[in-house]
Amino acid sequence: MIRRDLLKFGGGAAAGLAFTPIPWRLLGDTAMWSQNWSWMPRVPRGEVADKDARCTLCPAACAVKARCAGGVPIGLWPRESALCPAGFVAHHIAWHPIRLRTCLHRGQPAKNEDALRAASARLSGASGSVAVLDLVPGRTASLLHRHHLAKLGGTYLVPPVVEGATAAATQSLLAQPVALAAVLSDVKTVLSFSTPLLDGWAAPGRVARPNRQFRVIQAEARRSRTAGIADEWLAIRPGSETTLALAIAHCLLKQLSAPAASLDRFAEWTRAAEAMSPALAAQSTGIDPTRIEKLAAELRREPSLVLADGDPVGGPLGNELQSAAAALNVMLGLHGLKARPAIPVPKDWAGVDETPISNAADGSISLLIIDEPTPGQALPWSLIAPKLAHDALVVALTWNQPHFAAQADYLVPVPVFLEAQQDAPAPHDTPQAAFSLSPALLPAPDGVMHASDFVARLAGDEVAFADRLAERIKAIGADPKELEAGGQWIAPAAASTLAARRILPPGMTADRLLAAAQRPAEPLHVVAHGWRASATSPLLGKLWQESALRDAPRSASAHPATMRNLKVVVGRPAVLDTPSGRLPVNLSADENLQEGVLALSSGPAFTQICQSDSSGAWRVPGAKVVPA
Amino acid sequence: MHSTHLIARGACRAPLPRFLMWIAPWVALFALGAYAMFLCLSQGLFHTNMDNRYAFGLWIFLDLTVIALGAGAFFTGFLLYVLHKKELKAVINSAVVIGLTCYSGAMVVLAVDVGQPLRAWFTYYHPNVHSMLTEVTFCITCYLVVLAIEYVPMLLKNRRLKLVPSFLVFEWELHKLMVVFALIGTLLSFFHQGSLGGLFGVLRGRPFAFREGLAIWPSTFFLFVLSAMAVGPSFVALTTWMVEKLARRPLVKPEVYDTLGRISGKLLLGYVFLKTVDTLLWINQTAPDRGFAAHRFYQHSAFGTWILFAEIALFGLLPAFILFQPKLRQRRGFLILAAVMACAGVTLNRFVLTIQTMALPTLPFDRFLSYWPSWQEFAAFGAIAAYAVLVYSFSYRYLTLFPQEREIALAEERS
Amino acid sequence: MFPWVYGFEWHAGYLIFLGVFFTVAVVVVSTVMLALFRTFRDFRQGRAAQLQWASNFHDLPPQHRACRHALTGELEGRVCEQNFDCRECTMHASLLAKQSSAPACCQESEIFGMPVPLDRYYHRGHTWVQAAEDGSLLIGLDELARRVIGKPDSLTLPAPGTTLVANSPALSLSRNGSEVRILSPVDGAVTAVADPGEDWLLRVKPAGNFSPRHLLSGLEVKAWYLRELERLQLSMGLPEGAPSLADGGVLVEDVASVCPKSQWDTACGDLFLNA
Amino acid sequence: MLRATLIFTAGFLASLGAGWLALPKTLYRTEAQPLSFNHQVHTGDKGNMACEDCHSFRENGSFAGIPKLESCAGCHAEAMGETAAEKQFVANFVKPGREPQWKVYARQPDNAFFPHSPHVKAAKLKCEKCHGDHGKSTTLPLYQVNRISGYSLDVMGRPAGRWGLQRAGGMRMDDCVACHRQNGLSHSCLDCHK
Amino acid sequence: MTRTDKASPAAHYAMIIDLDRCEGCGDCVVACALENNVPPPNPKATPRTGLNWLRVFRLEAAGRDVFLPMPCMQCGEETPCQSVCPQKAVELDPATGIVGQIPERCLGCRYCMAACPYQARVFNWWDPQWPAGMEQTLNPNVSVRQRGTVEKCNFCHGRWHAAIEKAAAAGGRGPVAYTPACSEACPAQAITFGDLNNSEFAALTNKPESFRLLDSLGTGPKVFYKTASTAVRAAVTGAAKDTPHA
Repeated sequence: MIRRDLLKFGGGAAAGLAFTPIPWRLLGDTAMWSQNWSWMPRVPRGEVADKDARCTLCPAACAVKARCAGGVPIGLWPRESALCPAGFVAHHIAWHPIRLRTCLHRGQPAKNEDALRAASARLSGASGSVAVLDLVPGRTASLLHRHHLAKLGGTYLVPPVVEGATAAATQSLLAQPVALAAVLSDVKTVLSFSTPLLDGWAAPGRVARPNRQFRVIQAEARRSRTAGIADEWLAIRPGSETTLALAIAHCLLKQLSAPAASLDRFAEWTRAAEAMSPALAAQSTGIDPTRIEKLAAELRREPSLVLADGDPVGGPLGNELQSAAAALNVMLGLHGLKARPAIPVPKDWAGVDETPISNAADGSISLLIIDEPTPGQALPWSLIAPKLAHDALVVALTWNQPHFAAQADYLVPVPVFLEAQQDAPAPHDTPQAAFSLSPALLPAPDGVMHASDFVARLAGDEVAFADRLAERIKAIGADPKELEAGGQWIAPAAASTLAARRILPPGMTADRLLAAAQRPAEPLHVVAHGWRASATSPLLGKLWQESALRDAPRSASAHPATMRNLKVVVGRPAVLDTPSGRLPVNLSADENLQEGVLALSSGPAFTQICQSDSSGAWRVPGAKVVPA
Repeated sequence: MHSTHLIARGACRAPLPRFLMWIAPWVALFALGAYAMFLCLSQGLFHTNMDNRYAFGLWIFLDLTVIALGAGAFFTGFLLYVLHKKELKAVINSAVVIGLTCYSGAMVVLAVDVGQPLRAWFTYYHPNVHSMLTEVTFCITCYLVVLAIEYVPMLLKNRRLKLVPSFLVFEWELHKLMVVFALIGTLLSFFHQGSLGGLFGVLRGRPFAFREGLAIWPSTFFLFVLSAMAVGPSFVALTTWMVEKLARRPLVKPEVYDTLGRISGKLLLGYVFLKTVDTLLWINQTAPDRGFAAHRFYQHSAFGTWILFAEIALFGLLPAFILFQPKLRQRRGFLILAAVMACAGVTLNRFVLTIQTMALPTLPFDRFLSYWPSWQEFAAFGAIAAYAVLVYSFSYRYLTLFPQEREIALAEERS
Repeated sequence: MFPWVYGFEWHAGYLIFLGVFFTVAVVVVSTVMLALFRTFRDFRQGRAAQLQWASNFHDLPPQHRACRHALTGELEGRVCEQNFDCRECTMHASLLAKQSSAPACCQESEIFGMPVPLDRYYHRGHTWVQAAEDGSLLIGLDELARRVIGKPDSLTLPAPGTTLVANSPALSLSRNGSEVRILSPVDGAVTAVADPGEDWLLRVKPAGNFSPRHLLSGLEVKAWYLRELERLQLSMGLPEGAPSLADGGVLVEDVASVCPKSQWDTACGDLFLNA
Repeated sequence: MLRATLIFTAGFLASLGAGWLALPKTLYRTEAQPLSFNHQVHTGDKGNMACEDCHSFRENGSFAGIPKLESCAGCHAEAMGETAAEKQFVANFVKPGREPQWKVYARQPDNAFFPHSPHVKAAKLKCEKCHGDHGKSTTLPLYQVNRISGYSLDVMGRPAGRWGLQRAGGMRMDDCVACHRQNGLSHSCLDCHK
Repeated sequence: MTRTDKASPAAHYAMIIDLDRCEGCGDCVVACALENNVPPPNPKATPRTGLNWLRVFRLEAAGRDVFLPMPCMQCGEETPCQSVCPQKAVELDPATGIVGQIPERCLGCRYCMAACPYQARVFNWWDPQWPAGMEQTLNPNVSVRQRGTVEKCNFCHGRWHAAIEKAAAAGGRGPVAYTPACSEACPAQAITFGDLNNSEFAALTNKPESFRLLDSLGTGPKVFYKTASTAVRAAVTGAAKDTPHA
């Protein structure tokens, strides 16, 4: 009988329950709970205030308005001109998942002092010398590195110039030794050889449509973002940019007046140009001769500029092309190129001068210190490896953990953007040199050490970077208060007119130009392109992972015909197999590409597999695509 | 008191081991599906392959189909209690069990399909009366209660429960009032079957699915009700035939099949006619007025015009014709074939309205997208099918679903 | 949903929608409540047992619900609609009037070797009633029932003083695992219980004057017994070729021990009208 | 039959008791404030300060809410009165400069946007209208959080069975909507939700 | 809801997007995600399951790439999503004309996503997660949505709230002017935002070269597109049959 009683009691309780608030409160409160889960983040509650600041991730040094909540920056908004997508979310670097926060020795946690001790031990060692590879030259920290290296007797290495390569190449042709900047606002037409002019070059604000007063003719093998929105896209065969440049020079020679003839090495240049007639060039570039002649006439008719800068990930386009572009600029009257005055430096900071990494002697470096302060830099290890001695110690002063994790013995964390007062690298595309500071809005995590302090301590100099920065500001004569408030010191423009002394740099012969022009394209020509700022914040995944606006990293595309003879099925995972490494890619077909071209969108991964060829361009010889 | 005393006297059922053998695979499928549902509820709906374009996927399509097939419950009840078609007394219990399992299964899947099931009661507390989904939610839950109430008498007639006097008397009194529940069931089902169709007919933003109609109800509202009523009896006949095959003994008299077939045939013919009229109206007037030429809906390879022909002619007209002819209808093979085709026709109609609507682009620069459900989606619905079969198997074993079974057995014994 | 909830709109559509919902809810709930109320009322009025019997009777297959006049061939194939309660049956009343006098037949009769005394009335549930001199009634199991049940494992008799209702279970016995309930033929209160060995089981004081209108007597009993033997054979489902009673065998003394358990359970169910 | 109804009603009463008496007590978790603060002393005749002196508006119109430690430390660098609470405040918070982690009664959920300036500056509402007589309280009331939903009692839900115990004023959605309705102001979802 | 606020008349915010200026740089997409606390992509997210309140479509017209930013159109007439939401989680706000999506009321049935002709609604398929510490950089004026709810562009309604608070601080009332994140971020000023009630902004919308997408469906969208090139307009409105790729 008990069981039946229990059932009756239970029935009564259940009936009564409906008349109590228990079921209704449970319904209500569980629904409220579903909007208030403990693992959901809470929004900050402090005062929302804007603070004027400067973004110092790249030479453009855009003016930003840092919106802060309770003192923590929650967004960077444009103040004067526009920002690039990374500019909005640069404040996320401090919390980026790959951010390096503690010193690592071969993956094991260590202390900065251990790295210092190991480095100074290696310094006192006999063989080889110390070198600092500065991935972002032109900052105050760079000047300090060169100053300390003078004391240590080391060399200051800089990566090959990618953005601003044409300006650098033209610089060596000038009469007066002055830094050059390509200024787009002074030209009517820009012929760009595979340069991501409208896509990643510093501030989109300056090249966005309404401010753009110049026509863009993009000569590129791939229908890149710039090619898609340029006024005209010359779909040339891969690697045939130099041929086109020489063909244009050929036409210009016929229509050109005498003055350029007086430059030395002009004969060498004419010998190379004459050899490349438009008809001959048409076969290898795929552009019909009449278009080449019309193009040359267009360039000559109004002030125009020829650009051959590379892609931040794809690397420089080769010395021959850069010299050809520089020569064309000289023939066209150096329009759009301005002398850029240097930013004053304190007198007692004399230091060694910059040596491009390719010029360093092989096996000469026993202690290499790499300074990688901000995201967006990529350098193939194949450029560095031969320069190191067999037992070289590599210390990477970097903001992130994975890039040099495999190669560096020590990884030392450095303060990132907004964690310490830092200045922007020297601008490369504005006529006037400018100096600007990013404020310190965030507390730097402990265990973080400024890169220049590390090198200073090595050289026995105990002055902290902040004081050095103040010293420099005093030398420049700018008002520190105004700089902290997001102001910018601009050097007075140098009034000198430019005159070219020669048309080809020493050592650049006609045969090298013609050889580069006729170099047979590899069976599979890998054209890498990347997006310099993709590593700034995980939120940028909105552009390539959660939308098809930008190509996702490791996505490759080729012409359907190429896909067929690569015997690879679209959608099936595939691997880009190269002599120096394998890279998993996901393939897609794109009719706009030329045959035999594999357009690869990639971040730093490409730099692991590419090599620098004789002309300094980053190529992937002998690449094959195989199903995974 | 061992288990034979749960089975009604005179009903010979399989011995327990064989019954366990029969339910074992279904229990396994149920467990797998329950795990899939747990994954979706505890971690999130990324376990399905649905995305921002395919907001509705396999689950909504199968929900619509299962509820359309479950319409046998309300329509058989309506025919029996209101139109007094006495021979359907033989299948009413089976129809109610099918209806209950279909509806409760659909509700469970909807609870998993919804992103925040804890807030499901918001639709009651803050109803938006203009939305067809509010109407569906209200009516399906009410009708689920009515079905449960219709299931209670069967439960109370179980041999063990019958011994409790109050149960049997309550069952007797409730059975006398069953006509009230049949009427309410018909009212509720008319509205929610219709609103399930209205769900897609009102979508101004989806010209493929949008239909003009009567007052606030698009034409798909009435087409869905009619098709559900047409397919209900066929599905009841189909399930009864399957149970007879599994039980290897006749359970209902032949005229039951004939009645179900006849009614289903007549309604199916009416449905096909109205569906054709509606489609022509849609092709020539509704879609073009809204700036979408109807042929563009069928230019994508996956869903060509064959799907329209299959839905209306092959699976609509043909079964209607078979069920309409008494000669053909007598042949059990033809009747079952027609029933299967009718069910397939309604399933295809639901598929077209859910999946094809999602697949077609509305913006000129958007693309036709396809979608393939994940294993979790299949498993979750497998669990619902398994749940339905299990509930039906246990009901068939321990409750009397087919009152004529004993009578037929004795009659056969005599001959 | 309710006027005090944020977002309640006082528009026609809103009110109609909620109106329909609430009416449907009220109708469903009130119908269930009505059924519950009627159940309580039935219990209070004591009609529960009779309703239980009506519900069980409703579930019997038509073959087991043959009318008493169909047994004797007067009304061919008629199925009883009155739950075997001929007292209210109009058809029975009219047939009785036609039969002026019941022919008195011999006291003793024997069917297939089974003694069936005709001096008493028989209930379709195989119990017999005999009016004793002092006005009380004796109730016992008839011969067919005794043979089918044989020696029951347990027998539970109602204690003296419990009231019996016609056609509702009076006593129950169980044999090899399955339980059988014997229906009471009359209304009345149990006055005495027989000690074992007696051929009667209960002595009952009838409620009101006892009328045997719904019980079988005389010629009907013989026709009824023949039909019951045939029914027993059907529900036992003997395999085709086995010797059936029709070719002259005598029902074995204890059927339960012979026939397999499930068939015996079905047979008892049919015989004693336990749906 | 009687015995059955007796047991049934026993069950019925048991669940009623659980619902109306046990639930209100167990549903809310009470948390203590970091220290007991006496509003009466500050706003009464002793301190005669106005609400705005501590709970002030910033210049850009946003509301500063609970004052930070340094505005308290302005007067309380040293213990001014003799109450134990103030000594404890100065010793544990002012001296070490540790910010007290107040549990804010009026903390609206993240999805609700309540700007003070339209209500206080434009509509000229008194603080008591919503916060009740919190300004005259001598001790801080217990901070009650709903165990399931995690919202404070002052902001979400009326506790059944706690008549008389709940504080005056109204910072719940119903109170806001009622006030907006009385003053003919719009109260559509986006007005207050973010 | 009932429009009883006599004091501040309704605003009808609208947006004009100049297709000739947009070059697909993605500033607007990042700024929108930053302003509205949209979580960074889940490792398994794809363009079809991603959370983007504003998507930029890429088309080809006359051989050149054309980019089309697609926020929510804030449909004014017969708002498709509002009429289908079973529990009124979607509401055309009478004060601003913005179609509000209240995540606390949304139970994730996704019927509004099926109803929207512009597919401008996205669903939280995953639990939103931020790298450790990054939740300090969330925008206080916007709440974080839970997994299982739908979300959409609401013309940066958090900024409308901030503008209302600032106006009230100065004692003002009435419709406020503010700029949504995408309009502020665009390097080419391709996105102009304004109130249809003030005449010169409204005049911009009825210029011949400005048009609306799918206005044959009669949902009254409030985002106007503008282009001088007939080829671009044909590609966008589907007159010409280009091969679209999303």
